[in-house]
Amino acid sequence: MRLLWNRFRADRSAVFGAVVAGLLVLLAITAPLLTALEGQDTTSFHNDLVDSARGGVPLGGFGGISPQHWFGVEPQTGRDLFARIAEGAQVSLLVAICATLVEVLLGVAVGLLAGLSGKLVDALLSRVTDIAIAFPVTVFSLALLAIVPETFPRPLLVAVVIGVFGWGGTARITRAQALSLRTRDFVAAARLSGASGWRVARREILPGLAAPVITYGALLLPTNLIAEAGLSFLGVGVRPPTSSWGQMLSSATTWFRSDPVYVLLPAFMVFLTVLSFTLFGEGVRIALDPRSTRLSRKAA
Amino acid sequence: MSDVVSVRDLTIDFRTEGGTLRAVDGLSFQLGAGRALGIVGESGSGKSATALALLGLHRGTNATVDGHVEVLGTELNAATDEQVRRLRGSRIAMVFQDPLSALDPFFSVGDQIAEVYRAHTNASRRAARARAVQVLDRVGIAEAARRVDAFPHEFSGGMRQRALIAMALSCQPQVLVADEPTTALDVTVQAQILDLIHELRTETGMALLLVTHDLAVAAGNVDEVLVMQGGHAVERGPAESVLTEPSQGYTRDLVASIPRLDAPRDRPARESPAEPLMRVLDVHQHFRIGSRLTGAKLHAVDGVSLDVLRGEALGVVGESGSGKTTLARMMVRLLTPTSGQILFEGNEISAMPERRLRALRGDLQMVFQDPVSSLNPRRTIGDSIADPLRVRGESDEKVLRRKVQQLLEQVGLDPERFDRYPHEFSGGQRQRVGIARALVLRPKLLVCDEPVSALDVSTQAQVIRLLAQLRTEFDLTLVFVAHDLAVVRQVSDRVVVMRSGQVVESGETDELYGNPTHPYTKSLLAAVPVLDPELARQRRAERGKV
Amino acid sequence: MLGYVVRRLLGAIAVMLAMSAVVYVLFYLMPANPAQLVCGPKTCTADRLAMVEHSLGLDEPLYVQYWHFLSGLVVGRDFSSGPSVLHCPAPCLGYSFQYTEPVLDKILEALPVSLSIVIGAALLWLTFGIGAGVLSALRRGRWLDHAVNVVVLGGFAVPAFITSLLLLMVFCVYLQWLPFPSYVPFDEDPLGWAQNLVLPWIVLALVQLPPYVRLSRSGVLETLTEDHIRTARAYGLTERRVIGRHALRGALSPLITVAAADIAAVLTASMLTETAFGLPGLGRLMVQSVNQIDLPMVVGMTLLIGFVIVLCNAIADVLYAVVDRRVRVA
Amino acid sequence: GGTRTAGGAFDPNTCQGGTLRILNQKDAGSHLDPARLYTSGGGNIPSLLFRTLTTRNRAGGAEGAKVVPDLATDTGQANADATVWTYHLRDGLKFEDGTPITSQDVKYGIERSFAAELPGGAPYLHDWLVEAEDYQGPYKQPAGIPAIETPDARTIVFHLNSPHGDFPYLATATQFAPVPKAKDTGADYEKHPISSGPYKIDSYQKGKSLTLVRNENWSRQVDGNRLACPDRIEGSYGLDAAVINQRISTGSGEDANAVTTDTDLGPSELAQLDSNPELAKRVAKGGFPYTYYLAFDTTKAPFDNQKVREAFTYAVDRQSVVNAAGGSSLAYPATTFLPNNKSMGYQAFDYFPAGQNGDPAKAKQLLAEAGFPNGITVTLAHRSDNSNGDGPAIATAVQDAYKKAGITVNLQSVDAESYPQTVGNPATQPQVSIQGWGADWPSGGPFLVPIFDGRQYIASGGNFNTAHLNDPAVNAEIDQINKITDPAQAAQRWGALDAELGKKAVDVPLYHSTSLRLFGKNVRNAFVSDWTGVYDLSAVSVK
Ligand SMILES: Nc1ncnc2c1ncn2[C@@H]1O[C@H](COP(=O)(O)OP(=O)(O)OP(=O)(O)O)[C@@H](O)[C@H]1O
Ligand SMILES: Nc1ncnc2c1ncn2[C@@H]1O[C@H](COP(=O)(O)OP(=O)(O)OP(=O)(O)O)[C@@H](O)[C@H]1O
Ligand SMILES: [Mg+2]
Ligand SMILES: [Mg+2]
Ligand code: NI
Repeated sequence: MRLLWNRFRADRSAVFGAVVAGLLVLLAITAPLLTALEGQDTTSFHNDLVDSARGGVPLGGFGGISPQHWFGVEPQTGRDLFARIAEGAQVSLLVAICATLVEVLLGVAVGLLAGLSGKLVDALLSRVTDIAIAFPVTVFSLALLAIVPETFPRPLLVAVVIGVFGWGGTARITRAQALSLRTRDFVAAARLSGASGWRVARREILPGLAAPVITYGALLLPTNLIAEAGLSFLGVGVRPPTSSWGQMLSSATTWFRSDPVYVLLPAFMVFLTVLSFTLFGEGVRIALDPRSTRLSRKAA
Repeated sequence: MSDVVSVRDLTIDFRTEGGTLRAVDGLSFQLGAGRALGIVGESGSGKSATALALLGLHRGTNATVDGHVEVLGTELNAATDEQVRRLRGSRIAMVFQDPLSALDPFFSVGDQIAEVYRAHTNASRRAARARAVQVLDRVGIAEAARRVDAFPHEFSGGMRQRALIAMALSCQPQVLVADEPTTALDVTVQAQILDLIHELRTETGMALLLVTHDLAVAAGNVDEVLVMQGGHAVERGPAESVLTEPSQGYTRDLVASIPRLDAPRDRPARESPAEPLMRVLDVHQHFRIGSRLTGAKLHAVDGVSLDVLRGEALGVVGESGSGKTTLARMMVRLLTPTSGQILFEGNEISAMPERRLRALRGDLQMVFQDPVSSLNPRRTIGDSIADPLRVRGESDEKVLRRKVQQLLEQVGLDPERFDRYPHEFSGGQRQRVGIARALVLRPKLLVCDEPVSALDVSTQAQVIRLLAQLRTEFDLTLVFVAHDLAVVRQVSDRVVVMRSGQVVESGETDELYGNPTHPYTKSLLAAVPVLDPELARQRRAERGKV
Repeated sequence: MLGYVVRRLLGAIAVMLAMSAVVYVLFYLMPANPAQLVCGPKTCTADRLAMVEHSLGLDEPLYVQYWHFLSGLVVGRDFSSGPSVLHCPAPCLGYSFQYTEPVLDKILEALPVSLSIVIGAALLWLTFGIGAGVLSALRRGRWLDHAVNVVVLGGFAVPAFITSLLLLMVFCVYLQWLPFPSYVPFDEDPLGWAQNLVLPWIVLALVQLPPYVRLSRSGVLETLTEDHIRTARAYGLTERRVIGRHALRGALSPLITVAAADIAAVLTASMLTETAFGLPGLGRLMVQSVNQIDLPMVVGMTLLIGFVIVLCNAIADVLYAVVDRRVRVA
Repeated sequence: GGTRTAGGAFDPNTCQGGTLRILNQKDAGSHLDPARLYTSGGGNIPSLLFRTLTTRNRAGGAEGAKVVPDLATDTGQANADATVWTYHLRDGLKFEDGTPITSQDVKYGIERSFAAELPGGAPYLHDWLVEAEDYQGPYKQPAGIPAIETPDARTIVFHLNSPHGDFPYLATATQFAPVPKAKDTGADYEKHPISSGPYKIDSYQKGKSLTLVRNENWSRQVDGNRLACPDRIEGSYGLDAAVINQRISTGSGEDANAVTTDTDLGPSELAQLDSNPELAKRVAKGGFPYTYYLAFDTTKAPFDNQKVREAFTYAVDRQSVVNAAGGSSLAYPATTFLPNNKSMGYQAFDYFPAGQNGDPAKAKQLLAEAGFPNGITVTLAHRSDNSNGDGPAIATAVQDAYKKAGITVNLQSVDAESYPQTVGNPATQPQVSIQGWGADWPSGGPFLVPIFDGRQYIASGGNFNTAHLNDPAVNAEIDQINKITDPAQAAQRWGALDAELGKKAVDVPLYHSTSLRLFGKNVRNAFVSDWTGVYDLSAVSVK
């Protein structure tokens, strides 16, 4: 563990990624606190801060940025943008991280099972994976989000829905990797020691999956962040008045000429998340690989 | 000056994150036109690094080359990239160790040869292709005109090595650098390739720099030998004198550790008659190749019967693809035989379900050929060795650690390296780890599938000594698979010879080696390189006649 | 080869059937009633709704509806249109509630648009993705490598609907270099076709780019360490040839599989792009059909997607075997 | 009001020529079949193809809210109690193929709209015609509907089961367009409906494009309403709203001839209007009569309590609502149910004056009086998207305002497609919901009757009387007004009824929408009438 940390620490861009990602998570966690500090909240309308006759553009420059409203206000409603960005961090990160977790867990489970079982199970699971990949997510999401009762917490549901339809890629990668790993002699050696299939999967195959899965997962995270936006766009994402970056982005399309700040803020947040998590994931992947020679042990 | 290659004070440093590593340290030598120089030495002694330096292949890598390397009048360290490029392939060519990976799998063999030819001449496509056919034909590829469009994977290892030599020949270079050109090949094929190089050399008069860790290979093919150790030249002189009467201690050790067909064997006489520990009765292993519909089958093991007697060491030899590994894997039931029976201590195990088999697993263990693939790169070696114990319910980490460390000591490893990862070990050390893992459950039968073929001679000798020692220590019955007849002879009491999935001959070791009956066994024995250059010449002449 | 084709076909059929069944069940569970939508916003009394349901066959149990659908695939179906009976010939995917046209016709109409978008975009993202990947591999650890990383991620992070509008603004409004995209069939006016589609291509390519950059980067890095590259260098091939011919070939062949899967998926997943540019492709058709609960349409498109996915995978397999001769299609 | 023209003087006699381009988000009506279209006054694009017995007057402002004869020679002759309506067709009417248009064709067109295969049209005929409930259309019952008589080829008589002075308005609907029986292909008819109007279909790809060319068998001699200036009309559907506005405002190339029939200005154009007079000149402002309101079931607690309903009315912040609806250019606050249209009988009133931003104090006080001193919690249903004006934007505006009055609002988002179903079925009707109601013709009748007439309450679904109001006095007044055939007189009474209903606070009017449409640089005569609220395609010219 310590070794891992040392390795990781030596990678400057990974540390940058980790720090930014950490700050984003911190922003999400302390959103209510920071908003209170600003003296605003996420839902209050400010009719006096927007120009009703001009469609509701914020009054004042740069989207209405002022000491009271650090990031300006939302067009039409005049709601505080800082508060909404911070709350959006909460929702978007929760959704994206949970969805990615669901995808990775499901994908690894199915991929492992397919890769390590007999031909029949493999063929069956591979077809199921094909379907999962092929299935038009919109159809599923719209249908499912409509079916599930209103009482189920929405962000969680959105995460699950995205996750449940996005595991195909991970499963495929896992399966391929498992297929290649299982021909290695160390797997044969483990079998010779009398280890059960489950033990072999857990102790011999699983560690070898970390690298490709983490790399892929780091790409999934931003994809999910944007998928949440897509669902918001279709009206089945997180429910208003709760904000999410995706929702802000999709409602921002019409504003990008008259209030560019409104578009740039969430876009920048998404960019930051994508960048930081990709770098972070890459760093973890490298650090996890004992062969990486970033930091050689002089004591050896 | 008639030296085609002249090296003075060559120093090669590799920059790694752990600091600089000096691979070659102040090396000097000359190679005269038409002469052959052998560079020998153990793994890591800097042989390859030196060879690569002759073609300037360290340019643009993490290596720093100091000193003077002059090839055919060009000072490589001062030359421009373009000058070096022109030199490569046309005037000095190189043949690499692994014919499997040295050719680009995506292009046909002819394509690759023609490409090289065109890189150095103004030849048209057509002419280049003709040249490719010509050189392929020259290196003995049958029906070269047809095979010129074949892809590397459609060639056998020997053919691939020939193709690579053909590529080297295409521009008629004056110097050929061959870095372990035959290490990956069977003895019979090795002999053919070495003969070919020899023939070409006498024909074209090119100088040869032969890098090898196999002193016997050097013996028959070079005029002069340079022995390297730790980046230094230890000894240098005519092949005859260096190999037959080495002056340096290191060279003497090296020569001594070479397994020889003619070395005396001091095996303790077995108390006979021993009852069989394992009986293999007419087993077959068929692999399906191609689709289910076309249904072609490969009989990898085709009706093998043999007994493994309790306490003995049984050698299994045969060339690549003869079914040795497949047989070995069936014996430990990593593979289920297609048909036939395997009895272990009287129990039929060939069709035993995995669950019941688990109880027996501890008695049947295996050491694998490839030390790289047989250890999980992401787990520490201690973890890997302790695993079989954990499976058997031992959960006290302290006990595990103690046991494993004890075992590490027994196989000659530093017990403190318990927490290290495989990549931090050398090939020989890794193989020791593999042996430790196989022994941790105190098996009755240990099947070693080419445990030393990936190792250099001195390490090989160590591992073989280790196995012999452990055999008595652990009261082991050993099945020892190898393609190297000399190694098998050293280790085993009895030997079976395999070919195309079948046993062609078997018998007591001394008897079989002294008096082979099957022609295949004879040809195998004839192809083994010998250390005496004079004898090697004789052998070559005999082979030439056949 | 024959066995391969047969197995692939069977696989395709299995996948398609499973997908259509799932869609049927999902839509059955959805609260919205397609008949209600067809019936109209203000006009639907209960008995009128029942009539519409009957005429659409929605009053039958789920399994009967599904059975009709399956048999329609094999023998075709007849639909009442009022005065006459409409016949939907053999591979009948159904009759759209909303378009009152056979589903297959609608799909075949939208297909060229989607194909045009996807093919062009794929060319872009493949060339640029691979180009950037190779470049950053050759300059690994230097600023160019990082720059490529940031730019690619940036393009990825901004959602397609925003990039589309931005590009429209710049190229169609301010610079007026390009017409506002609308679909012009290739065989009518190849140049117009390209001019109209260039922006959608760019947008879609930006979204697809990152995996290709990464894969080709790591692929090149990996192949460069391989022995045959050293051989190529040792035989005096120019660096351009070494990289351009030998390193690339090995690094890129695994991308074939990825690209095939992506192209198949994007064919219907490009709805954001299609919507933003108002192009009548499959993605938009899909969203519209889902929104209008046009069940036959959705099922038909799902089947198509299943087919395309399996087809693309098969093509990738064959192509892979052609590029890498060690692999045999089996 | 209406913007007259842009550029030089418009002369109807020289306006012909050129190609008009329509840039739309959606197809013109989901089905281009006169039986299936649900339009107000015959629609904008459909009206280019389908002539009806009567039609809306093609004139700007209030004049445009009048009914004028189209196929018929007058707007209809009623009997004394307005239950029998007789029409005579003009001379020289022809379909696009040259066959003459007869009263049978009109009758057949109406009968088709009863077929289950062709659903979607307006419901009125079904309810109004004598013994029409069981009629299932000409395919199942070729004998036809007895309530419509065609004594000769030019006369058609309608028998209604109750008085409907509004009938001439109804006769503007596309169901009153003639359909030649020989050309009827049922559900397929929409692919090429036979034109009776100034244009015929050249090509039509549903949801994608529509090209209209001149109908040679139409002329201004037989049609006094449509100018039909462009020679050709090309429509593209499926465009993004922002793109449409951008294209028309930029107006490069062919876009100079462009109009839209379904896209209002977006924020980026609104923001430019002040600084760009050229653009401001090309905006047509109007309002299709439409009202958004909060609906609740007045028979259930707590909304059976007038005080609670009043509190909900006081608490609403209409400025927030208007902003959420797109700002003061696209919406204006509503205190009445009827929109501000003279023809509908609008009378200004505000019985619960709360100013622009609501009166939370008053609301709190009323709630306390009603027995909710600690506030109240309700669930507000809204459509899941904003495109219909009853989506989350409005809901969150209401929610925020109500918070100040101690009303806690839980939002319930209902998926867009099932929203009308959910709200229209008393079994699933949400506690409070955002509703919108528009005019099928510019009269108080279709605006007030479905919402407030107790006999219109439908327990089985498809109900619009969400208040479950069944006030005998209201019902009686409706019956009385229905007998009036003079629009002006009827309007007066409808307005009074609206005011009466307002006092009961059976709903909370939120806002009325207005429309603000751009038209291309070359487009002339883009006037706006009070009926449609948008410019009329049959009148515009690109020359
Ligand atoms: N690219 C490299 N980076 C770092 N160290 C290297 C590199 N290449 C070789 N070395 C190190 O340099 C030393 C000499 O290597 P070299 O390959 O010349 O040995 P060798 O004599 O050819 O051994 P073998 O018989 O195993 O091929 C070894 O210790 C090796 O680990
Ligand atoms: N899993 C498998 N599927 C198909 N063919 C196989 C499989 N394993 C081995 N073979 C084939 O069976 C034959 C025997 O292989 P085996 O590995 O037993 O040979 P070997 O004697 O161990 O050779 P080597 O000396 O190269 O290790 C070879 O032709 C090989 O290609
Ligand atoms: Mg070497
Ligand atoms: Mg083997
Ligand atoms: Ni056999």
